[in-house]
Amino acid sequence: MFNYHKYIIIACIIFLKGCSDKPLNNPYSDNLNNLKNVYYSSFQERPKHLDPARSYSSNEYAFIAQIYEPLYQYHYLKKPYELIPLTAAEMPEIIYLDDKFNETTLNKKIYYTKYIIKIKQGVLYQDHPAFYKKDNEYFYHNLNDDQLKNIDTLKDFKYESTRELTSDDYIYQIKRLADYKNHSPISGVMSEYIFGFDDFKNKINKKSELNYKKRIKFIQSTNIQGIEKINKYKFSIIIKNQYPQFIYWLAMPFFSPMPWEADSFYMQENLIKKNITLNWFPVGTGPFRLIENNPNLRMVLDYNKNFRGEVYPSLNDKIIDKKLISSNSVKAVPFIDKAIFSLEKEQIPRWNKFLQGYYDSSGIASDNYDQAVSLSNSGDIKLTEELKAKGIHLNTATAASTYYIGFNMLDPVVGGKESKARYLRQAITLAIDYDEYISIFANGRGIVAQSPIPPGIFGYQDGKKSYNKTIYKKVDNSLVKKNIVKAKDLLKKAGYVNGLDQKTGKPLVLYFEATGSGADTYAFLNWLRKQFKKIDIQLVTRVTDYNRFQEKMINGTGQIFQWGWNADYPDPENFLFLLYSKNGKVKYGGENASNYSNYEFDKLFLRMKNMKNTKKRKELIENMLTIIQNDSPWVWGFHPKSFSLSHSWLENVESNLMANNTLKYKKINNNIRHDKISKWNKPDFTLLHILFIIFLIFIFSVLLTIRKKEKEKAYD
Amino acid sequence: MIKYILKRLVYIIPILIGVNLLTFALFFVVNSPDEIARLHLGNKRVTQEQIYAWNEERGYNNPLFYNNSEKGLDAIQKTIFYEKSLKLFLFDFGVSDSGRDIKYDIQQRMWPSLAIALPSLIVGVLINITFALFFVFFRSTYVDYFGVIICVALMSISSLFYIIGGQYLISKLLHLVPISGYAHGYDAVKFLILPVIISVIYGIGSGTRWYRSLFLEEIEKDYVKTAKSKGLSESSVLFNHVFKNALIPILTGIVVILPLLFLGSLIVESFFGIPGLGSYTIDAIQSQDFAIVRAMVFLGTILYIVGLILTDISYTLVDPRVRLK
Amino acid sequence: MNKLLSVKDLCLTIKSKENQKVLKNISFDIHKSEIVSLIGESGSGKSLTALSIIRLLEKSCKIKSGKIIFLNKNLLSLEERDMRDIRKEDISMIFQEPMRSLNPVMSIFEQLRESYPKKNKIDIKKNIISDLVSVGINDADRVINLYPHQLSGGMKQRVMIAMAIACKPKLLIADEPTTSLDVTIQKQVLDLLVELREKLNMAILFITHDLAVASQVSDKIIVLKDGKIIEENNAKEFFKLPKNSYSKSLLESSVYNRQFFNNQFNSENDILSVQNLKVFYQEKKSFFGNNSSLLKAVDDVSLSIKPGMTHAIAGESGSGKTTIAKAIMGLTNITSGKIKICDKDILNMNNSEIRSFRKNYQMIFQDPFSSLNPRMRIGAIIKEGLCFLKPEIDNRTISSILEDVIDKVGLSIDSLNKYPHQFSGGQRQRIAIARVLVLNPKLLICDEPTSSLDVTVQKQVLDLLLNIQEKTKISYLFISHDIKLISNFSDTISIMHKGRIVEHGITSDIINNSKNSYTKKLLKSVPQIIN
Amino acid sequence: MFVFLLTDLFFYIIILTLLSYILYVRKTPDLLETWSYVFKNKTGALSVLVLSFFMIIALSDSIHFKNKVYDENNKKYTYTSEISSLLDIILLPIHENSEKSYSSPFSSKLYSKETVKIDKDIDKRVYPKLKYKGNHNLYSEKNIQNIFITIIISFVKTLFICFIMYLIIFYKTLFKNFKKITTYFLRNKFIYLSFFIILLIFISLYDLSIQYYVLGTDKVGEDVLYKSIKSIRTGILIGTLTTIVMLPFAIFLGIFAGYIGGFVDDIIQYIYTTLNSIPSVLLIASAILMLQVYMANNPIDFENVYERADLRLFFLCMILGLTSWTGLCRLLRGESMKLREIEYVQASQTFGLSKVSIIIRHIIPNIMHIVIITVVLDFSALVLAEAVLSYVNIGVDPTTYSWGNMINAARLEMSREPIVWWSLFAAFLFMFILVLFANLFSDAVRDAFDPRANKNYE
Repeated sequence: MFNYHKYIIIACIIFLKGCSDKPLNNPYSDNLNNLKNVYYSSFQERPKHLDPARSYSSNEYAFIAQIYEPLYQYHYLKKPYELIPLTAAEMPEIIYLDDKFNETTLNKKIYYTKYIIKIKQGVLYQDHPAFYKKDNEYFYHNLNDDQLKNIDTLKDFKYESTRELTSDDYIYQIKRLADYKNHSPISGVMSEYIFGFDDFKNKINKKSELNYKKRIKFIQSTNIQGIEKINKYKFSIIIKNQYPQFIYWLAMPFFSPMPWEADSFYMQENLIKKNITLNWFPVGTGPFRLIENNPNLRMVLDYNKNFRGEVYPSLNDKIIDKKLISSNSVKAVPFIDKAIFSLEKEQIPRWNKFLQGYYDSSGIASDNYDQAVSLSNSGDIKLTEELKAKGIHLNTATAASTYYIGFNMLDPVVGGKESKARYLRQAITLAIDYDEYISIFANGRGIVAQSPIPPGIFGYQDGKKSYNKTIYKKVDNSLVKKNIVKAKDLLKKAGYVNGLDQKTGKPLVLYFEATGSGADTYAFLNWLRKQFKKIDIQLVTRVTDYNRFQEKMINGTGQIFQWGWNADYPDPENFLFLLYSKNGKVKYGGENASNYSNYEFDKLFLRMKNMKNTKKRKELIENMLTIIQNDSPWVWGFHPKSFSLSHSWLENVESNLMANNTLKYKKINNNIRHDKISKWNKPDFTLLHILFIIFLIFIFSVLLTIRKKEKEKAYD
Repeated sequence: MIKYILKRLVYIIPILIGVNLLTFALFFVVNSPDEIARLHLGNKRVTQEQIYAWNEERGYNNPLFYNNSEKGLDAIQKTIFYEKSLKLFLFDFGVSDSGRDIKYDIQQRMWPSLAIALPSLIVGVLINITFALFFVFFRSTYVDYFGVIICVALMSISSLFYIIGGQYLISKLLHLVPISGYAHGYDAVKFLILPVIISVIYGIGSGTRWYRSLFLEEIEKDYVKTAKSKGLSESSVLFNHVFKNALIPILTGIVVILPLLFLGSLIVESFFGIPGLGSYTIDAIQSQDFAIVRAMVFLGTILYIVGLILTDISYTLVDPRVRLK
Repeated sequence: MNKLLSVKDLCLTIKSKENQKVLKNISFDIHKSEIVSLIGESGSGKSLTALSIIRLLEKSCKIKSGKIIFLNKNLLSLEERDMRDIRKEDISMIFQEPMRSLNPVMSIFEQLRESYPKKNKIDIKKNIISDLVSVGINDADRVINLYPHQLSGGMKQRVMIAMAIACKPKLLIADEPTTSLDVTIQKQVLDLLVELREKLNMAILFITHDLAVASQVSDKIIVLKDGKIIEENNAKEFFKLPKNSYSKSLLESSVYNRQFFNNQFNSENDILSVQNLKVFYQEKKSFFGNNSSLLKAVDDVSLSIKPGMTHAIAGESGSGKTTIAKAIMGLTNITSGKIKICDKDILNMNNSEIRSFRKNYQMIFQDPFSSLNPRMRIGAIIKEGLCFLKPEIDNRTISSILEDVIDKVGLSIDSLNKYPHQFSGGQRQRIAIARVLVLNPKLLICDEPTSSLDVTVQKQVLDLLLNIQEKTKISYLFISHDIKLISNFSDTISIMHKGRIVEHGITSDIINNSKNSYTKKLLKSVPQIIN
Repeated sequence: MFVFLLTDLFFYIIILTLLSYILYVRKTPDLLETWSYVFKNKTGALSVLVLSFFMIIALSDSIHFKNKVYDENNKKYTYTSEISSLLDIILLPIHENSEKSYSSPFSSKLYSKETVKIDKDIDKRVYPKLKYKGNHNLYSEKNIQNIFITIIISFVKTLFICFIMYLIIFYKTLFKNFKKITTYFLRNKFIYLSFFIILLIFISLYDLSIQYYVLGTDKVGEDVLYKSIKSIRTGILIGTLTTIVMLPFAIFLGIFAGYIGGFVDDIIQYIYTTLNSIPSVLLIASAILMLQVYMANNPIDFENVYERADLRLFFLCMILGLTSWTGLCRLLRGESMKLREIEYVQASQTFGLSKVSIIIRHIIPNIMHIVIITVVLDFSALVLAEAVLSYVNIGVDPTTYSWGNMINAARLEMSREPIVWWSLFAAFLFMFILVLFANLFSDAVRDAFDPRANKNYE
């Protein structure tokens, strides 16, 4: 037996040696100590496109906004949101033109508006093989196989170079928007606005047979009428009649510069085979460059050493003759050298990793909310004690977006102009208790909507003196929702008594189109059925996948549905156009999913559209809102509040929902991070020890029984 | 031998054709290309012309089987069936609906899958065999009896519980390993420990039971009696005689799934955020990326059949009784 | 002569059979270099006795009392490890089924080697080869590298013996060592054992159900009947006049003597005539149909039976006896040849004809355990053919027919609605007979109907067949490997070898003075009781 | 007014077949003997008991009515499209009203703090009391007592019920040979004891959950216990319906391939190899998608949420069945090949029986044991599979009560702090019990039916 003992004891010693106190659960391959000045975060689904002409979703902007620089950006700190120049040298000079393209003034009829844009000089692109020239020949522009031999990703190209940003690049990008091969989601919208965009589109679409080189040549050579290059740093855009919101478009990544070299580099067949495309490896002038793109695992942004530098804005910045002057110019952004975004599909790991300190900041899923924050009655939000103890900051902001339950106005039951249906809709609007919804499903991260327009946007009804009269009433100057009784007699008016149609005597059954993804679906649908039950309406929920849902919306076969809208730019127009009849989904394939149409509303909309944010405009909006609130084509849902938590070592965290390019402002205090992480993640070995003991017991039992068997006799 | 393998390889072809037709039917009956396009172009401001462009780019605008507009060979070749299904036979998986080259992705994602599957297989088999031998050693005693019941209990727990529980206990409470993530090279180890452990534990129940029954079956056999009558000890009978025989089904059982390891495991991978083919498939299913799913089905089929062939070969290697004709 | 091993009042119980004793006070002695035969029918506890000597009993068997003294050691009270040494050196055993008792995945060398004391590889190899030669395997150095499945049954048994005698044991236990072998091989093996006994002067405990075999080898006979020794006697006297009645009956039934002969060859035309029947098998074609060698199961066989006669086909296993039967019954495809029954060529009948004609010729199968559907009542089983081949009969008559047939084969009426598993082998075979009798066929093919039965039962079944033949002038085609049995049972006989008939004629002629060498060999190797 | 959902009908069919099989067994001694092995084996007997309890619940949950409402102005009752099952009616006191959100087992308060106005302008964060149940403070003496008392009462109830049953069974021989009965009871005391315990558990759970949320409440304040009980039906349906779908394929194709052989064999082999070689998840996924299209395209056929969910469940079973028949088919093919050579089949060939009648009379009865074994084995596997499929969102309809959906939801709850463990636990518990006993049962069955299985436990 003794020889066994020896081995076991040795094993024990080795085993116990293995236990120590340094964290074992660091989810990065790098060692904790050299996480110097690196920002860690996560992304939930891999971005589909990183081509600025194409990408149109926040999870994609999270990356490209750091790399590409459009002409203008939102001021990081200022609320309400305000645009400031980014690569543009100053805010655009706006000239109004009449039908003969002669300059005119606001009080006359305006046919065209001209934006003259001046860009900064000496702005350089990131280093990129596309720019590398060898004796005046682009070295990588017609790659042969031995050049490609051991090239797997962009890093493998030996030579890189850069060049200065010119106005051509912007023009080229605008042309790309027109090219259907790039599937730009806004090419449709732009052809409404930019003068000559449409003709160019037709021209280019005819040229589908050209090979890519010729194509690029073609794009460069042919012009869009409305766009004119004035000089290397100056160009102008002419848009049809008047559209003040256009400036916001210019702040979106669609209008970032695109060097033609990049296009002609990435268009090469043999690169596409290796998944090296413009869609995956951006070329920009921004503070960061994408050095690792593995959307299955992680995306790594690195400091772009060609970046011209920018100063950290402050609230007492003022714009003197259209130039941003920062109060103190020492704070040159970006502060961090590197940002690592890891793919994190599952809720649980993401939240836990944040708590363990391996993510520097995190949005809160509604279900982590109890852990994170506590709501005091006055609506302002505090962190729970334990998170405070961890030194975690919370910053909140109401997103410029709205979630609503829409009625399909083409539907015979809930739709239509006649009062019967309207009463029904109003009743439902009363029945559905979005306060409860927010507290259950969003855990209070949101505020009940009075109208489509969210807070922070001009024309928002704060509920103090202007509010939704159909749903709320004032009781000693606090808003109170009208009760179910009201809803029921609205139903009576509509001709339904406790859920039965008076004419047919049949029970009233409504259908709700839901997209059945996510774990919460069941809970939500259940809740919704309860809401309708309150006024004895039976709700049938039809769960389908997203593109079935889309199809229904387009054919107008849906009846009731939930949808949301994120603002493209902070202007009421961008919300109210969701109810403009010319945007009807079924008729015009627009975004007006409930196919609402009201002559009055449309008229007011067209007037309101092109106005500046004046008193007059405010009134118009008020009137429009009263119209729709009475018709209630939507159940006014809620405007989500976005919370984000960040650890104590992350500095300069401001919530600004319009600005996407905020990474450059972030700042890391590495020492604190290192200490806290190692404090929070002490490994615990007790379980292993227990297992080990059990293992020993096994061994011994076997040995003992072997001996017993050896001694066995034949007798019973 | 060679002849046999060749014959089997020929035998694959009709099966592949069958599979191909089946999946093709499934996928192009289900959703019309327009819907796919709409799904992939995102949900804001999608116009009909974009959809058209998208379809054209991916060749979904062709007719399914026969193209009247073309003549000659093109009539066949300019069809979705030719483009999307037949080309698979040349391992030309084409471009995924989100625009990436599938073959490349598969090559990239294969290895992480293997990195989990292989260790879990090996460790699993070793552990199962140990336990099985342990029970066989205590056969027809209460140890064995309760051992079996415990196995059944382990079998009766859904894999999801193992994963969720494991993550919660090991990573969250004990801080022993990262909760999820992956890195290439040697750093991968710390990410693989937990998934491997979990998939091993998940396998223990059924595996141990199966091996146990194999061993018992062998122990009943006559040659065991012969061996004992030679005066061999219990253990040497167990290892030299029983084990050798029981190993045949075990080995071949392993061989058959060996190629399929490349496909990875769907649930584990997506829970632990490991960029393998398993999570690739799940994503494809959830985003209805048919190009990928088609490719995976095809790959799966081939690997499955390769597995079968390997099994036959492995039989000839481990079992002197079997000779291939 | 001094005692080598003596068993004293050995009692043994089996758990599964609610602890009833299966061995009751067994006691006997074995002297040095003596061959003791343990005789008894299946389930009499022969093997259990043997196994409890070498202590390889199942866990469910419990030894209650008794001693087994071997060289003044009580084996039963030894510790396992000491017992192991005994097995290594002094006692070894060979088993009934050589196919299953060799490890299929180990080469002969590896298996033999274990039974030698640890030495270096080379001279172990030498020993092994020499031993193999001594058990009559001449190309030993080739054989040791082979695997069991590559050897014939006889070879395997030889290897087993070599394995057993490797350690020069003092006692060799041979449990039915020849039962699964053909007679010719059987003879060789028996001779070998005797020879080895001389050479190594070891004692042999020889277990068998076949008296003849026992009489060939043994010095002493012990008869077991359900766990009791009913006679212990030295061989000569035993075979002269056994004391006990049971042993008498055993003796009688093992030499089967037919009561009467009706050798008058009536000149009616044949009831069955087979002309140059050929049955060749292609190995199963694979999916792509590769050409493969064809196996000549039956090669140009002709035979004929007159009504009321019994024709026998004798031959070793794999000689194609059963194939003929199947060919006649249409259970296998015929390559060429003619089969006439009552002068009707059954091969070119259409289905309906053959269906109506089938009732004239029927078959009894070898294994009564697999020839009755376990899920059907006896009544249904017997009825099956009747209902199908004689649909005209109505139910009442059917039931009456059933009753008298079941009585004819000597079973009680109530067994009609029992299930097969409630009957013993002999009874099942009776049922099988009943099943065909109801059709009262003119020709009955019996494929080894008795070979899986104990001798006493065997006798009863054969008697039954005979007096059926007496009553209804039915004729038999009787297939068996047991030439001894046939010689007393059939009128005419054909000897088959490798698919061909090597000799045929009237039984007595063939038995007494055969021309053919193979037949001679066959006859010679048949064990006869010496007295 | 009764409503028959598709799955209900099929479930009735299953129950009927089950009963008829039992009758058949009672008539055929040899089957009776093999089955008696199952019951001799303690675990076997216990598992049969438990499973039958589950079965009863599932059955009572498969009897559906339409709800009534009173219509004033037409002065008559009309039926809503709301459907509820017998079980719902039995469990009405448990689930009729629901809280606002989470609350932990036996708790008297909600799980998360809320702000309540104490008066005009002072407000405080407290755990609000539950509206309907658990109106005691858990950790007070009083409450522990109360729970204890409830259990005692239900114990008495159980005793009473058992006594009634006893009377019903033995009313004839009640007083005559009392001794015999007692001995009889003593002989199978194990089974009767376990029956008693199970009954006790059920009744006391029922009594408790009238006063408490025994397993807490979920996100929308629904009783988790009720949810998990409702899920039993789904689990069992998936386990059984699927086999119903797959059996015809497996049995007939398998036998034809094995018995008739030749070209037929080649074709059938080809079919199942092809089906086999497709990874089943993908097959299922695409099939479910197809189903969704169908539903999206003609919504009229699916008047209410129940029928929709039901249909989806049904299709899921169909699909699972279609993908899972190959294994059994292969087994049966092999077996019937063996049987083709066996002597009693040949015997009846010598009688010139036609192939069909041989298959019916001889082959099918003698492969049934394999079928039974596989069916029982598959059952548990299928119940487990449901959970995984729901995780991939290709399982049952999100509105159906199913353990898969519960787990799926629980994934989020696990990352709360303090964590909401009970829905996961409840799903785990119920699933575990069902699958565990299903497995034990299948073991017992295999030991009984499979000649090669080793019957020598202890």
